[in-house]
Amino acid sequence: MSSNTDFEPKIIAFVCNWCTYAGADLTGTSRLKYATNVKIVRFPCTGRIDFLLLLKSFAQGADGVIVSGCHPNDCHYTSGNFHARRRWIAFRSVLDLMGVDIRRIQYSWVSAAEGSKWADLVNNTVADIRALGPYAEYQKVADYLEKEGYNEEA
Amino acid sequence: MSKIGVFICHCGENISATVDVERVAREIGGMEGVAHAIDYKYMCSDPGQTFIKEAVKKYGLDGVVVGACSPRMHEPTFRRACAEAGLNPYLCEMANLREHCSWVHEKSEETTEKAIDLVKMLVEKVKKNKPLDSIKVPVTKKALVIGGGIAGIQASLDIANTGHKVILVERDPSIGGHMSQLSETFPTLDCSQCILTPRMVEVAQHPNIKLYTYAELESLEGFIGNFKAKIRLKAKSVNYSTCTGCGACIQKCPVKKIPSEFNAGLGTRTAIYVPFPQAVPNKPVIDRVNCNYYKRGACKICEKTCQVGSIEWDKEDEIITEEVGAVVLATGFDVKGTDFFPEYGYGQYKDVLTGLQFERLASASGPTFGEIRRPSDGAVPKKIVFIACAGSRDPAKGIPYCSKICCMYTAKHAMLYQHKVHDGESTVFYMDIRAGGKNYEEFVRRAIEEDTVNYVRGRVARVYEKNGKLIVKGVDTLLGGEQVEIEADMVVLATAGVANCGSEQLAQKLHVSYDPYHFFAEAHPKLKPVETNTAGIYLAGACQAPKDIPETVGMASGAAVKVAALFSNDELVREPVVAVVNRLAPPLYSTCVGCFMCETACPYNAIEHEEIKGRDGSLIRNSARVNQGLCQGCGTCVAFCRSKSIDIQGYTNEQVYAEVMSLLND
Amino acid sequence: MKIGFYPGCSLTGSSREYNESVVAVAKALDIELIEINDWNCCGATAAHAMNEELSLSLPARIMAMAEKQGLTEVVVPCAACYNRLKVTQHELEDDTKRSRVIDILKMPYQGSSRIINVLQLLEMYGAENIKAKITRPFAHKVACYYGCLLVRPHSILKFDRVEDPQSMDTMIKMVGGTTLDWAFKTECCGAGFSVSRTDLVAKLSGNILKDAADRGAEALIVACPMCQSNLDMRRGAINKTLETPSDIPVIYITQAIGLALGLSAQELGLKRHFVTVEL
Amino acid sequence: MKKLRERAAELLSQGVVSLVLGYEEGTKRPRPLFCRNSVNAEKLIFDSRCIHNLAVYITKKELVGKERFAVTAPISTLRSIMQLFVENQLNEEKLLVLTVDLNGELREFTTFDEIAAYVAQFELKRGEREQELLSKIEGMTREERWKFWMEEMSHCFKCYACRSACPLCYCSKCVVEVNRPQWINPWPAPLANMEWHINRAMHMVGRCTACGACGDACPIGIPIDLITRKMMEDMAPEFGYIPGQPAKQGNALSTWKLDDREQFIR
Repeated sequence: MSSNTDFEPKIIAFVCNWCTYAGADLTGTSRLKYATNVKIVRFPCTGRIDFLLLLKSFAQGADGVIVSGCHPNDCHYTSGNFHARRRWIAFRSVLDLMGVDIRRIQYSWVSAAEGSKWADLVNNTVADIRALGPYAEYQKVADYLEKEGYNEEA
Repeated sequence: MSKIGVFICHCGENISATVDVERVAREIGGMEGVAHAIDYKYMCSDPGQTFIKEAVKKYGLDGVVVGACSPRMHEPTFRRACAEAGLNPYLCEMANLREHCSWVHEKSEETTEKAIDLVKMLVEKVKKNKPLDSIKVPVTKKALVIGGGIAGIQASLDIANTGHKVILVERDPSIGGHMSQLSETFPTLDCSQCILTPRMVEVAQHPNIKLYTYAELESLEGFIGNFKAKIRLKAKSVNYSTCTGCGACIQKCPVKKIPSEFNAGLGTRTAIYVPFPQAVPNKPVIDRVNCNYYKRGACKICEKTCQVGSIEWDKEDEIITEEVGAVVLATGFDVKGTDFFPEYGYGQYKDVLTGLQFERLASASGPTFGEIRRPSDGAVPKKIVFIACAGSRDPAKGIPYCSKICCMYTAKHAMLYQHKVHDGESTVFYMDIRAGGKNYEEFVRRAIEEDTVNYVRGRVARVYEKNGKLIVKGVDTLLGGEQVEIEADMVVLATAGVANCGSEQLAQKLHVSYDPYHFFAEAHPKLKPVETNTAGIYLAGACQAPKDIPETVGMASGAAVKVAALFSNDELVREPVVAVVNRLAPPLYSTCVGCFMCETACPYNAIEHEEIKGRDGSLIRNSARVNQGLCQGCGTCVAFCRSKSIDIQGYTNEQVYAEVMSLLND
Repeated sequence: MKIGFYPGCSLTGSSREYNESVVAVAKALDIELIEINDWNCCGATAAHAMNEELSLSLPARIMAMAEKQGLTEVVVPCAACYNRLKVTQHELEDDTKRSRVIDILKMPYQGSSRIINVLQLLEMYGAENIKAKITRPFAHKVACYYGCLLVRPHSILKFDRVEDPQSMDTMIKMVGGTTLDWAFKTECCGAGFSVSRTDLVAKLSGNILKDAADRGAEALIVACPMCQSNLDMRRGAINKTLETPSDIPVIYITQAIGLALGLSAQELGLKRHFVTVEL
Repeated sequence: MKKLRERAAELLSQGVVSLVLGYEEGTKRPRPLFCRNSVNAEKLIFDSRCIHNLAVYITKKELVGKERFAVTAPISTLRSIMQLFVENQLNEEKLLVLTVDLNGELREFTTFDEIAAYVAQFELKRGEREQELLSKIEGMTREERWKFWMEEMSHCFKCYACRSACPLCYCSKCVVEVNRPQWINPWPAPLANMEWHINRAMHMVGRCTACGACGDACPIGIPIDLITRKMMEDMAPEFGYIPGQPAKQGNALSTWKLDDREQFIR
């Protein structure tokens, strides 16, 4: 683990527009600081977040992923987060069965009022992923042949 | 190849202080498909917007990315600018360089690199954006106001006076709310009833207002401009069209010992009752929980008394449906009871009161006709202690916020007490005196200086009863932490203002957000204080946070203007962020195979079955179709679709895929 | 009915009568108390303020010993010990603290034993039995004094109401007594200054006694050796602070119950008090 | 078996159905028989070796909605048929389902409810092979599982036989054929293989009835049926359904409960 001190994890956050995106906005308005490693992709709702996007993130070199939306009962669309929660239960189970490292996906509920929770979530996740090290295991698989294919396509 | 224009904002120094904006513009300018990239001090300013408009024309841009603040702030601004320059507004996206980057990171290489990545991500997204047309929906020009306190009354009157219909729903048998319970109001000490009741009557008589008392919202479906509200009219057991409101039934009702809600439990009422003499409507309802007939099957004295035969024993709750275009939430607040305070006796001491109970004691229409008397023995208290911040500003009690009105009403209570009991002695224990407001500070000074109220800065640790007195043990923190012990005859707790009971359930029915204390959440703490995150639903008064009467009335008028503005057009333009099921050329017609998983997933019942038929009329396949009027654009269906046959405009699979890829492909 | 038993040092020294009455009442109610082997001090005295690791390790060892003996429930009559054990159990829910303490103890600790005080013991396992076995109703008007350690901090102990507890009152009413509604149930008796500032102890304990006396209490009922010794042993000093000297006896809840069950003053250790008990 | 042949011949000759989908003897094991006349009905067999899941054919556009046909279905096929009903893929009026019960009696079903009542008697259990392999996998650490599957997947050459054999893979355009964006590359490569199988498992959550057809179809014997089977077993208690008993209450993934587990959510 000592070799990971220089390692800057790449983390993508998939968040819903109404709660977590707004919560992260509040983190900004409150001028709370957090690590630069996380980049946010905005979705209308956690219900929109396709599990394939999470897989593609790891394939493309992400070391960790954050998925966050509204707390139960707070969904702007009533139940998108409940659907998402179920999908995540199943997805975690599939990944774990296949031996994918599910510690690298951090799920969370961050409301529009929880600016400081967002900062903590980012900082904690960055620390966790840093401790886990780069997700070389998955990226090694991704690099094989896949690069060729990608270039061809491009 | 795309021709995308990128505009990086300094936001004064808000972004440029930590992000090297020039480098961002330079590097993005080198990206494939980017035709033009600049940075400027204030992109949202008039000259800033002009830069965008000119660039759209000059370079023939087919996409715009503005790297500035949160899209939740200025997306509409920049999209409008693009539209004015002739570019489809949905080809404009924002990269959040302020809230998600410059404000949360220190100035560093990494911060600038993150900013570049964020802009890149949106450039890649915009490349996949498609021009979209706004969806136009008709607006039902009728408003629903929930809650008939001063906020609901004011909002209803203001909307009604613009010429639009209003439906006002009140849970209790009368409108009036907490304001009708108050004795006098700060800072002028004018009688609350005197200023409120004329407005209550105006509501009842207004041709544009339909009042439903003793009614609650059952459910709300639909969306801005097109809500469908189901309202439960609770059975009053009295026929209002024949009842004359003579009150004979009330006189004769044998069940007389029910604690009166209006008097905050200090007085009693009958089972058939009008909450207070000035009630609107001034006709009784039967409280079925306490009525002898409903409890035991016998009595019916009121029926015998009623000369017009208005009692309806078998009346059942009725549910009506109203179509409305906007909703104003004005459900108000509640105060904690004395039983919330273990240290002040768990509510077991009769002479420990809440501020609201003291209002009733001080009110001329109250149980003691305005004389301050102890509930326990009816004696006039000679020594009275007021405890401010009872529960409020106390994280240990789960109420870290300031209830805002207590400092003022406590000063008023002490003043009223001194006016009524000339030889009385009053003490106020306070944490800070918060008297911000026109003539407020002067009012408190008057209490202290003219009415000689003894203000002690400190907390009260304990109140207990001994020999008919209430022993108040506190501390005076201004005099070196001296312990203070007062033998009082009455203690009044300025208990915390909290969200009204049922507010959480109501919020969930309406799909509006609420804060950790169950107060409804405004869309923006400063700039959108009366809107909620749900379009078409507005807030008025203390259901958003504790507030005093002037502020409540101001907010109610604000909400009314929002509703009037919405109703000023026949059609409402909606964002085209909706789901679409693909349609293809024959023989495929659509890749949708009609498993209808999306149908169970949709929270809005927006998925319809469509039979795709060939030229000969034979059924080719069943496919899903989205009702664009009902779809709210959550996209849950999209993530469920195995064959990717359904997609959501504005967040298409191609767009989000491109975003994710751009973040990782170096 | 078998249950673990941690007497602690007070019960073997200054509060022997508490021990005697707990054991006698348990026996009368067919509860078998199994003393924890080789138990040690809970650290209630100085340790908990001076050294965090020590303050957690001492009670943790007691509970680890209990676990080793397979005791799933342990009754701790002394309120101070009860408080220390409960607080430690709570603190050790934290993984880092727990592993540190296990490291110090060199023994496994799960935190699985349930720690209960005497009132809980009587409530859970004795109530029905007590009702059936009352031979001499405890027909006295008494003031139940809980002190601070039994109910605070409420967030951890989760026992009874913090400002106006009721469990002892319920128990006394069950054996035929009447209880005062009074204000000093959880006021401080001054035990923290028991040695260093006896003048303060006298004043604080005096306030308690005075209110009980004013309201006509025949006795004070306690469940804490510290409270008992302050109110009883220091009565001389206390009386100097009071206008009217008080001769109200201070007895343990187990003694009151024991009397109702017909146990003798001798068995219950009632002769050991400084203020004569004639009930 | 005799009764089945007689009934099939009867159905065909009377014109009740125009096709009976069943099994006949093959070179090594029984193979599907598309029986369109009563003479051919003599070839029909039905025994424990008939495991080919014929439900895979009944959603084909050549059959669906055009004619009324019968299908002979052992218990695993019945489960697939039920799930297809749940997913609105079948028309009760155009389908007749035949099976032979444990007593050798011929049973006929025309509705979902009739099948459901019959299938309810049978509990879905792991077979010896599944038990052995799954307990081996369950005993592995995460790293071992990853290695195990990577090794297995490295043989996959993306023939998509698993997809073709599965009665529930009836999409007219599979996600690997979607190219805007190209979520999963269609050719064989370690990543594309892994993504395909994870994707297949996710698409099967709450739907798979563990007929095992995908595993049987795999030409190189990757135990891919275990992935969807294990998911079915694990998710059933989680989402409150009975494995192998599809119910018309909406798909497990597109419904939810307020108290769904969420301790993994921070």
